[in-house]
Amino acid sequence: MSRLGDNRARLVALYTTMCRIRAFEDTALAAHRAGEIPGPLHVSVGQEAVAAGICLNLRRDDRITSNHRGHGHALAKGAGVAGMMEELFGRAGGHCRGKGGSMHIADFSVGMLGANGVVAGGIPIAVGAAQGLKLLGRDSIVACFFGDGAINRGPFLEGLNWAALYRLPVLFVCEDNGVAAFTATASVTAGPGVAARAESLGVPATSVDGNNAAAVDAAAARLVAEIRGGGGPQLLHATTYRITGHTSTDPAAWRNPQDVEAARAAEPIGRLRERLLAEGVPMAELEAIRGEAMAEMAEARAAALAAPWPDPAAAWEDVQDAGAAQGMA
Amino acid sequence: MSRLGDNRARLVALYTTMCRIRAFEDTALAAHRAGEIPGPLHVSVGQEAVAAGICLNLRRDDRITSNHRGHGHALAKGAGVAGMMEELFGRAGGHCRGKGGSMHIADFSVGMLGANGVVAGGIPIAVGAAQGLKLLGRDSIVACFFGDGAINRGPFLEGLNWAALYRLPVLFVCEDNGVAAFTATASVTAGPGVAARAESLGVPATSVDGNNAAAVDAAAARLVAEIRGGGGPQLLHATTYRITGHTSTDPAAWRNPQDVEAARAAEPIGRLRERLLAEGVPMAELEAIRGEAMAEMAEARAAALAAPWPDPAAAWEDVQDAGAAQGMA
Amino acid sequence: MPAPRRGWPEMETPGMETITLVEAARRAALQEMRRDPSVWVLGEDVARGGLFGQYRGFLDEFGAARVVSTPISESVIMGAGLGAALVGTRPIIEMRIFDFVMCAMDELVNQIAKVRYMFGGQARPAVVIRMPHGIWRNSAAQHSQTLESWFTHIPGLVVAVPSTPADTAGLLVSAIRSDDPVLFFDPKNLFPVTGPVAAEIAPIPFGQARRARMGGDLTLVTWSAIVPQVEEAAAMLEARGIAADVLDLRTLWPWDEEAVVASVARTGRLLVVHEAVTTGGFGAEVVARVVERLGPAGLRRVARLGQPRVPVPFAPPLEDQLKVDTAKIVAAAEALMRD
Amino acid sequence: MPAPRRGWPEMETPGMETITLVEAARRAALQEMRRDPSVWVLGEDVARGGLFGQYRGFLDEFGAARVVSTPISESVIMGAGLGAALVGTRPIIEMRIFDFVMCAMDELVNQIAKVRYMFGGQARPAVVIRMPHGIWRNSAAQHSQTLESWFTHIPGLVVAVPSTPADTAGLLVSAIRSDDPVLFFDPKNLFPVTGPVAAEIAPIPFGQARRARMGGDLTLVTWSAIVPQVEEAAAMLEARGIAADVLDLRTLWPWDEEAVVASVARTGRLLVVHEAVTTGGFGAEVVARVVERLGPAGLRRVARLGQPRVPVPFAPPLEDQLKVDTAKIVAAAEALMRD
Ligand SMILES: Cc1ncc(C[n+]2csc(CCOP(=O)(O)OP(=O)(O)O)c2C)c(N)n1
Ligand SMILES: Cc1ncc(C[n+]2csc(CCOP(=O)(O)OP(=O)(O)O)c2C)c(N)n1
Ligand SMILES: [Mg+2]
Ligand SMILES: [Mg+2]
Repeated sequence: MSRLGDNRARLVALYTTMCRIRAFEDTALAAHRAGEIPGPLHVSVGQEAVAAGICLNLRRDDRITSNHRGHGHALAKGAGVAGMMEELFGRAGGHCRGKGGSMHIADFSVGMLGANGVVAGGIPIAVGAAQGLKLLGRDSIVACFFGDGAINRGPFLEGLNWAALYRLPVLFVCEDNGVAAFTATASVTAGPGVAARAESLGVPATSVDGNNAAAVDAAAARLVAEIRGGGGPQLLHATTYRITGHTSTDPAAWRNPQDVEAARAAEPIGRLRERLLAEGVPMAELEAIRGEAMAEMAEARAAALAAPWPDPAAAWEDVQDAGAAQGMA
Repeated sequence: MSRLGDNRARLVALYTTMCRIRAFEDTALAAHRAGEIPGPLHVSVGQEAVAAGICLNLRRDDRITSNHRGHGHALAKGAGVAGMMEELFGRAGGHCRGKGGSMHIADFSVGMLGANGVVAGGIPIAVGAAQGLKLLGRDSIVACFFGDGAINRGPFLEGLNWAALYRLPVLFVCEDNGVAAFTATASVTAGPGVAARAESLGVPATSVDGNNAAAVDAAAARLVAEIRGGGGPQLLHATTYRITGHTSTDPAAWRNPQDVEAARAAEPIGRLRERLLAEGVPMAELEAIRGEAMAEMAEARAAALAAPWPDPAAAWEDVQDAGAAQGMA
Repeated sequence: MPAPRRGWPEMETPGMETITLVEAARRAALQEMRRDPSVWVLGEDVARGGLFGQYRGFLDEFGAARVVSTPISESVIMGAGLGAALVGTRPIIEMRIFDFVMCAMDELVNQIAKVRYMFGGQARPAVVIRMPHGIWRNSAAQHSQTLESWFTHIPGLVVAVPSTPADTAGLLVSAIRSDDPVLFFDPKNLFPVTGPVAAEIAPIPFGQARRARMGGDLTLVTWSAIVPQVEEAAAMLEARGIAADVLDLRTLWPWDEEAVVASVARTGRLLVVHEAVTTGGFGAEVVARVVERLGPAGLRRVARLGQPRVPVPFAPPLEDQLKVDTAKIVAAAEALMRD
Repeated sequence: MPAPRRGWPEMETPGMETITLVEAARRAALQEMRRDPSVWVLGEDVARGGLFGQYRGFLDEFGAARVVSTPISESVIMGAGLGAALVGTRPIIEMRIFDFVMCAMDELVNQIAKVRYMFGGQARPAVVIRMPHGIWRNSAAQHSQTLESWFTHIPGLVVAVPSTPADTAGLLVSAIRSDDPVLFFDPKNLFPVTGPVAAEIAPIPFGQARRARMGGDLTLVTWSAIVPQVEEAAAMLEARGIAADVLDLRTLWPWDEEAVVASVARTGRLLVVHEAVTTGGFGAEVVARVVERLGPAGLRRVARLGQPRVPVPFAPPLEDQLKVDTAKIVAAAEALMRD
């Protein structure tokens, strides 16, 4: 038995989710490079602890909004893997029936209100969802994921001010990986940073090592409880590092090799694995988890590849109710 | 002789500018109520110290941007009164040839880059002007006036971050009169306020009693010198009170009468007048300044009323160079 | 604008009543907010009744949770409306003046218009976006725009452009009940215009033109704030022996192609009149569609009348130069009759 | 996209050279930045050469003051460009991908387009706004839009929509030298297409169509990324005995009405082809204008071909269903010949 007691299940759950995200991302990258996945693809290799740690503290009826890099968030929130992979492949069985792809992945059935192709685009949606839930008298909350690049867009200010004003149940999660596309965010971000910005807008902020899944989990547990209790919005600033490039086609040659080396050593899955091993969780168990995750994703890839394309007629569906036919002429 | 020494001329200049702004606003209001001025009209009665105190520290080749309430800023920056009044009246001799009106008053010849009908609309323009001036190697600076309502719009965040990043010569001036249209800004503004927001974006902030012209002047003198010296942007938070309603047609019945009473007692012209009298400046001199300002504006009103309307052909001019004729068909 | 009428709707006798357009809009929203607790409104100063009194009395009746006065944060006013719709509420997003929607275009065009399709039907962005638009009291270039044609070009959106109190009320009820995002262009210059409105406001379906006048000589197609002047022009033309068939489209997406095509098939002559700039206005779409459907052989003359491609100036004589008015409509119609 | 060519322009021999469209655009901006020190560029990642390599090497040559990599702050990217123009510089505002301009619409439509007029001629907003647009590599609804028609409806703006390397280069030079604000729609799907470009790039005047093919049976009017497919379709039509007169408008404001009207006067048949949604697209304006000018009697048949009023879907078979392609162009042209 490990010395972890009650915590064991929780840490193993974090580990499992992270392994599944990593396996999904690695699989998606390989599939994209093999030409199986069309369109742009943004993966979150190295950032898994944030999605896993936050979503472990959410209920199914809680909501999340995400950004262009949303696979991990969706998976951690419980989105079905088959539907996710098919969506990336543009197949009929995708959560969005193949109409969205990686950048617009969504699974409303588990409260995943959508990735977003516009940086900071999810922030107004998240505060509105929280406002709607409050109006409906629900005790659900909304977690809003965005990157460090998003804090230089206006909706960040407008959204945080708004959430604070109406004391909305929103957890803002800034996944700070230090870069926005090909620019180091430190070079385009003035002032002391996201936490200070949040505080100046009336949103209390907490910083956490975003590569430490247990720390993210602990912070999220506290913040989610406060938010659900009616305490108003909170921001969690999670520092992390994305090991891969901006998109699947970006070799990230602009990165400093030493940084990448250091990042690989500090990446969250390996860290949690070390800890679990040290605490006595058997290697075999951890290997099995990883193996299962890889098998799950390999299977999802194969299934997606074999899955039918959308019926061309679907292209014309779900535009709107009124006047849809008129626009097809 | 007064005991003010060198300061006398400066305080009298502030007093003069404030009297001229007040007289302009009172005259414009009366003309609007008399049906002489079309369109919406926003006056700044009670806020004169901010415009006067800031602009006394600007050179002609410095620039300002303004908001929907821009008469005072324009006047203090040196815009010709005849051209301003004619612009309000929609006459041919207006600075904008009658095409802009009160909400779009501009006088590029004195560095007044325009009022703005969009809240916060002047902020991006101001930082860009500063960036352009820097690129051209000028030592001119830009003062950017906006209200407390503007700090809840995205461009506030984007603009301040930007100015700090490139160390641009911008003085951001938040004229905080406590209201935005018909809403108390405290009721829609979360967090500790504009100064904290600015600091969180890397822009140092100073607060000042915006009804004390000498204090505004002193603060502006220091900040303008720092900015011109290459120190990067600064924000001045000036608290004030607008005695009149949001627009000329708003009786401000929503105001608390006690507040208005208190505000009248604390309004900046009376305060400076008291001080000047106490310091020994003769009443007659101050009365003469006020009288001259009133006479100047009455004359401008009469002149504007008698001035020719724009030639209808002018409606078609100054759209653009390429394709202008094609669009007239 | 004259002061709105005093009496509260519940104190009025049932049946038709003559009220202003802005009051008609107020009652439509009031009726729907009473009917459906998931309907709410957000925007600047709405708790105070809105800039034009469209929401007068709403705060008292529905409280601050459903009548939300917001900061000047257009991106979030728009985007929060979307988010709230995604969890099952039905927000009325009040934009105050159309031109400020420019501060929320990503939320409108990239998000609201696309979520249903992009997410394969999972989302229903059931929002109404109210945007008082058009020329009004010499408000100059940044407060006078009429860009309704833009939104006909964006898949996913419904575009409503009423011109009478009854149509405003009926279309607003439809808009609030619709699962589609509806851009509702309040004709702000017509807010004080009065007309009969039923005590119980029935929804008016999208895509059905209102025939304002019957005639066989030419077809006048129009919408929104310019409609009264088109009707006035038609009366003047009548006096000169020209019988115009006047169609007020009421919605631009969907739009009543059938009614327009049928009318032009009879008259052979089409004049589209709108307040917006002619170039790229929806008049181009109407003309193009009619020509495509009837073929050039089915037509005698077609023309459009709109504002020249010039921003709206402030000075009254300049504004008058450029804006469409009754005299220009009469002249354009008469020119169309010559061939 | 294939990797751009290596050689630096100054190392090439003078005269014509065959280069990619993106390289042509790069050289045009390079030439103008060398010529005029008041020209500079701002946008995300431009110091690194831009998302597509349009600014490769610029940082080294011009330094960080003139090649400004910005935060993700579209409102200020756009508005700062305006402010900098108001003090006499000539910024190239790089928007990365067209769709992000939605985050800067107030700055573009309410400010840039209107300042000159609103201020009675005091301001000259000499900015170029570059917006790579259109369908490209299955980027789905938020990264594939073609809304060029919107901006023809906005007084004050110039709208450039080139389709060849030479036109891109020549029009970009004109855009940079122009005192008007120019919306420059880079056809991102055509970035790798090659064509001859002169070593010294001469400005191409706005408002002059390029005749891509001469023919007397029907007039094909088109622009931007779909042009190569229209040309391909015209070649196929030729093989079937139909001679198309193909006009690439190159700019939509101003646009070459005279060339189009003259061509249709000869052929009697007009087909406008664009990638954008048909409803509310600029094709409607072209059709309406031609019918107004020539009269229905001067025409045999007119039609438009664009995308149906549906967002751009992600899955390749869905995108293919909806987007305009050579086969659809041929079919539409053949349909137009029947009557
Ligand atoms: C409004 C807007 N501007 C620019 C882009 C292009 N873009 C896509 S992702 C990205 C970088 C985002 O950085 P960050 O938010 O830190 O997320 P990360 O990619 O690091 O996860 C940029 C600039 C966009 N999608 N939306
Ligand atoms: C983007 C935008 N939203 C709304 C408005 C309408 N509006 C005009 S002035 C104003 C209040 C502005 O308040 P503040 O900035 O504090 O300036 P003040 O009027 O107090 O001087 C509002 C909401 C506008 N002009 N622009
Ligand atoms: Mg990042
Ligand atoms: Mg204020």
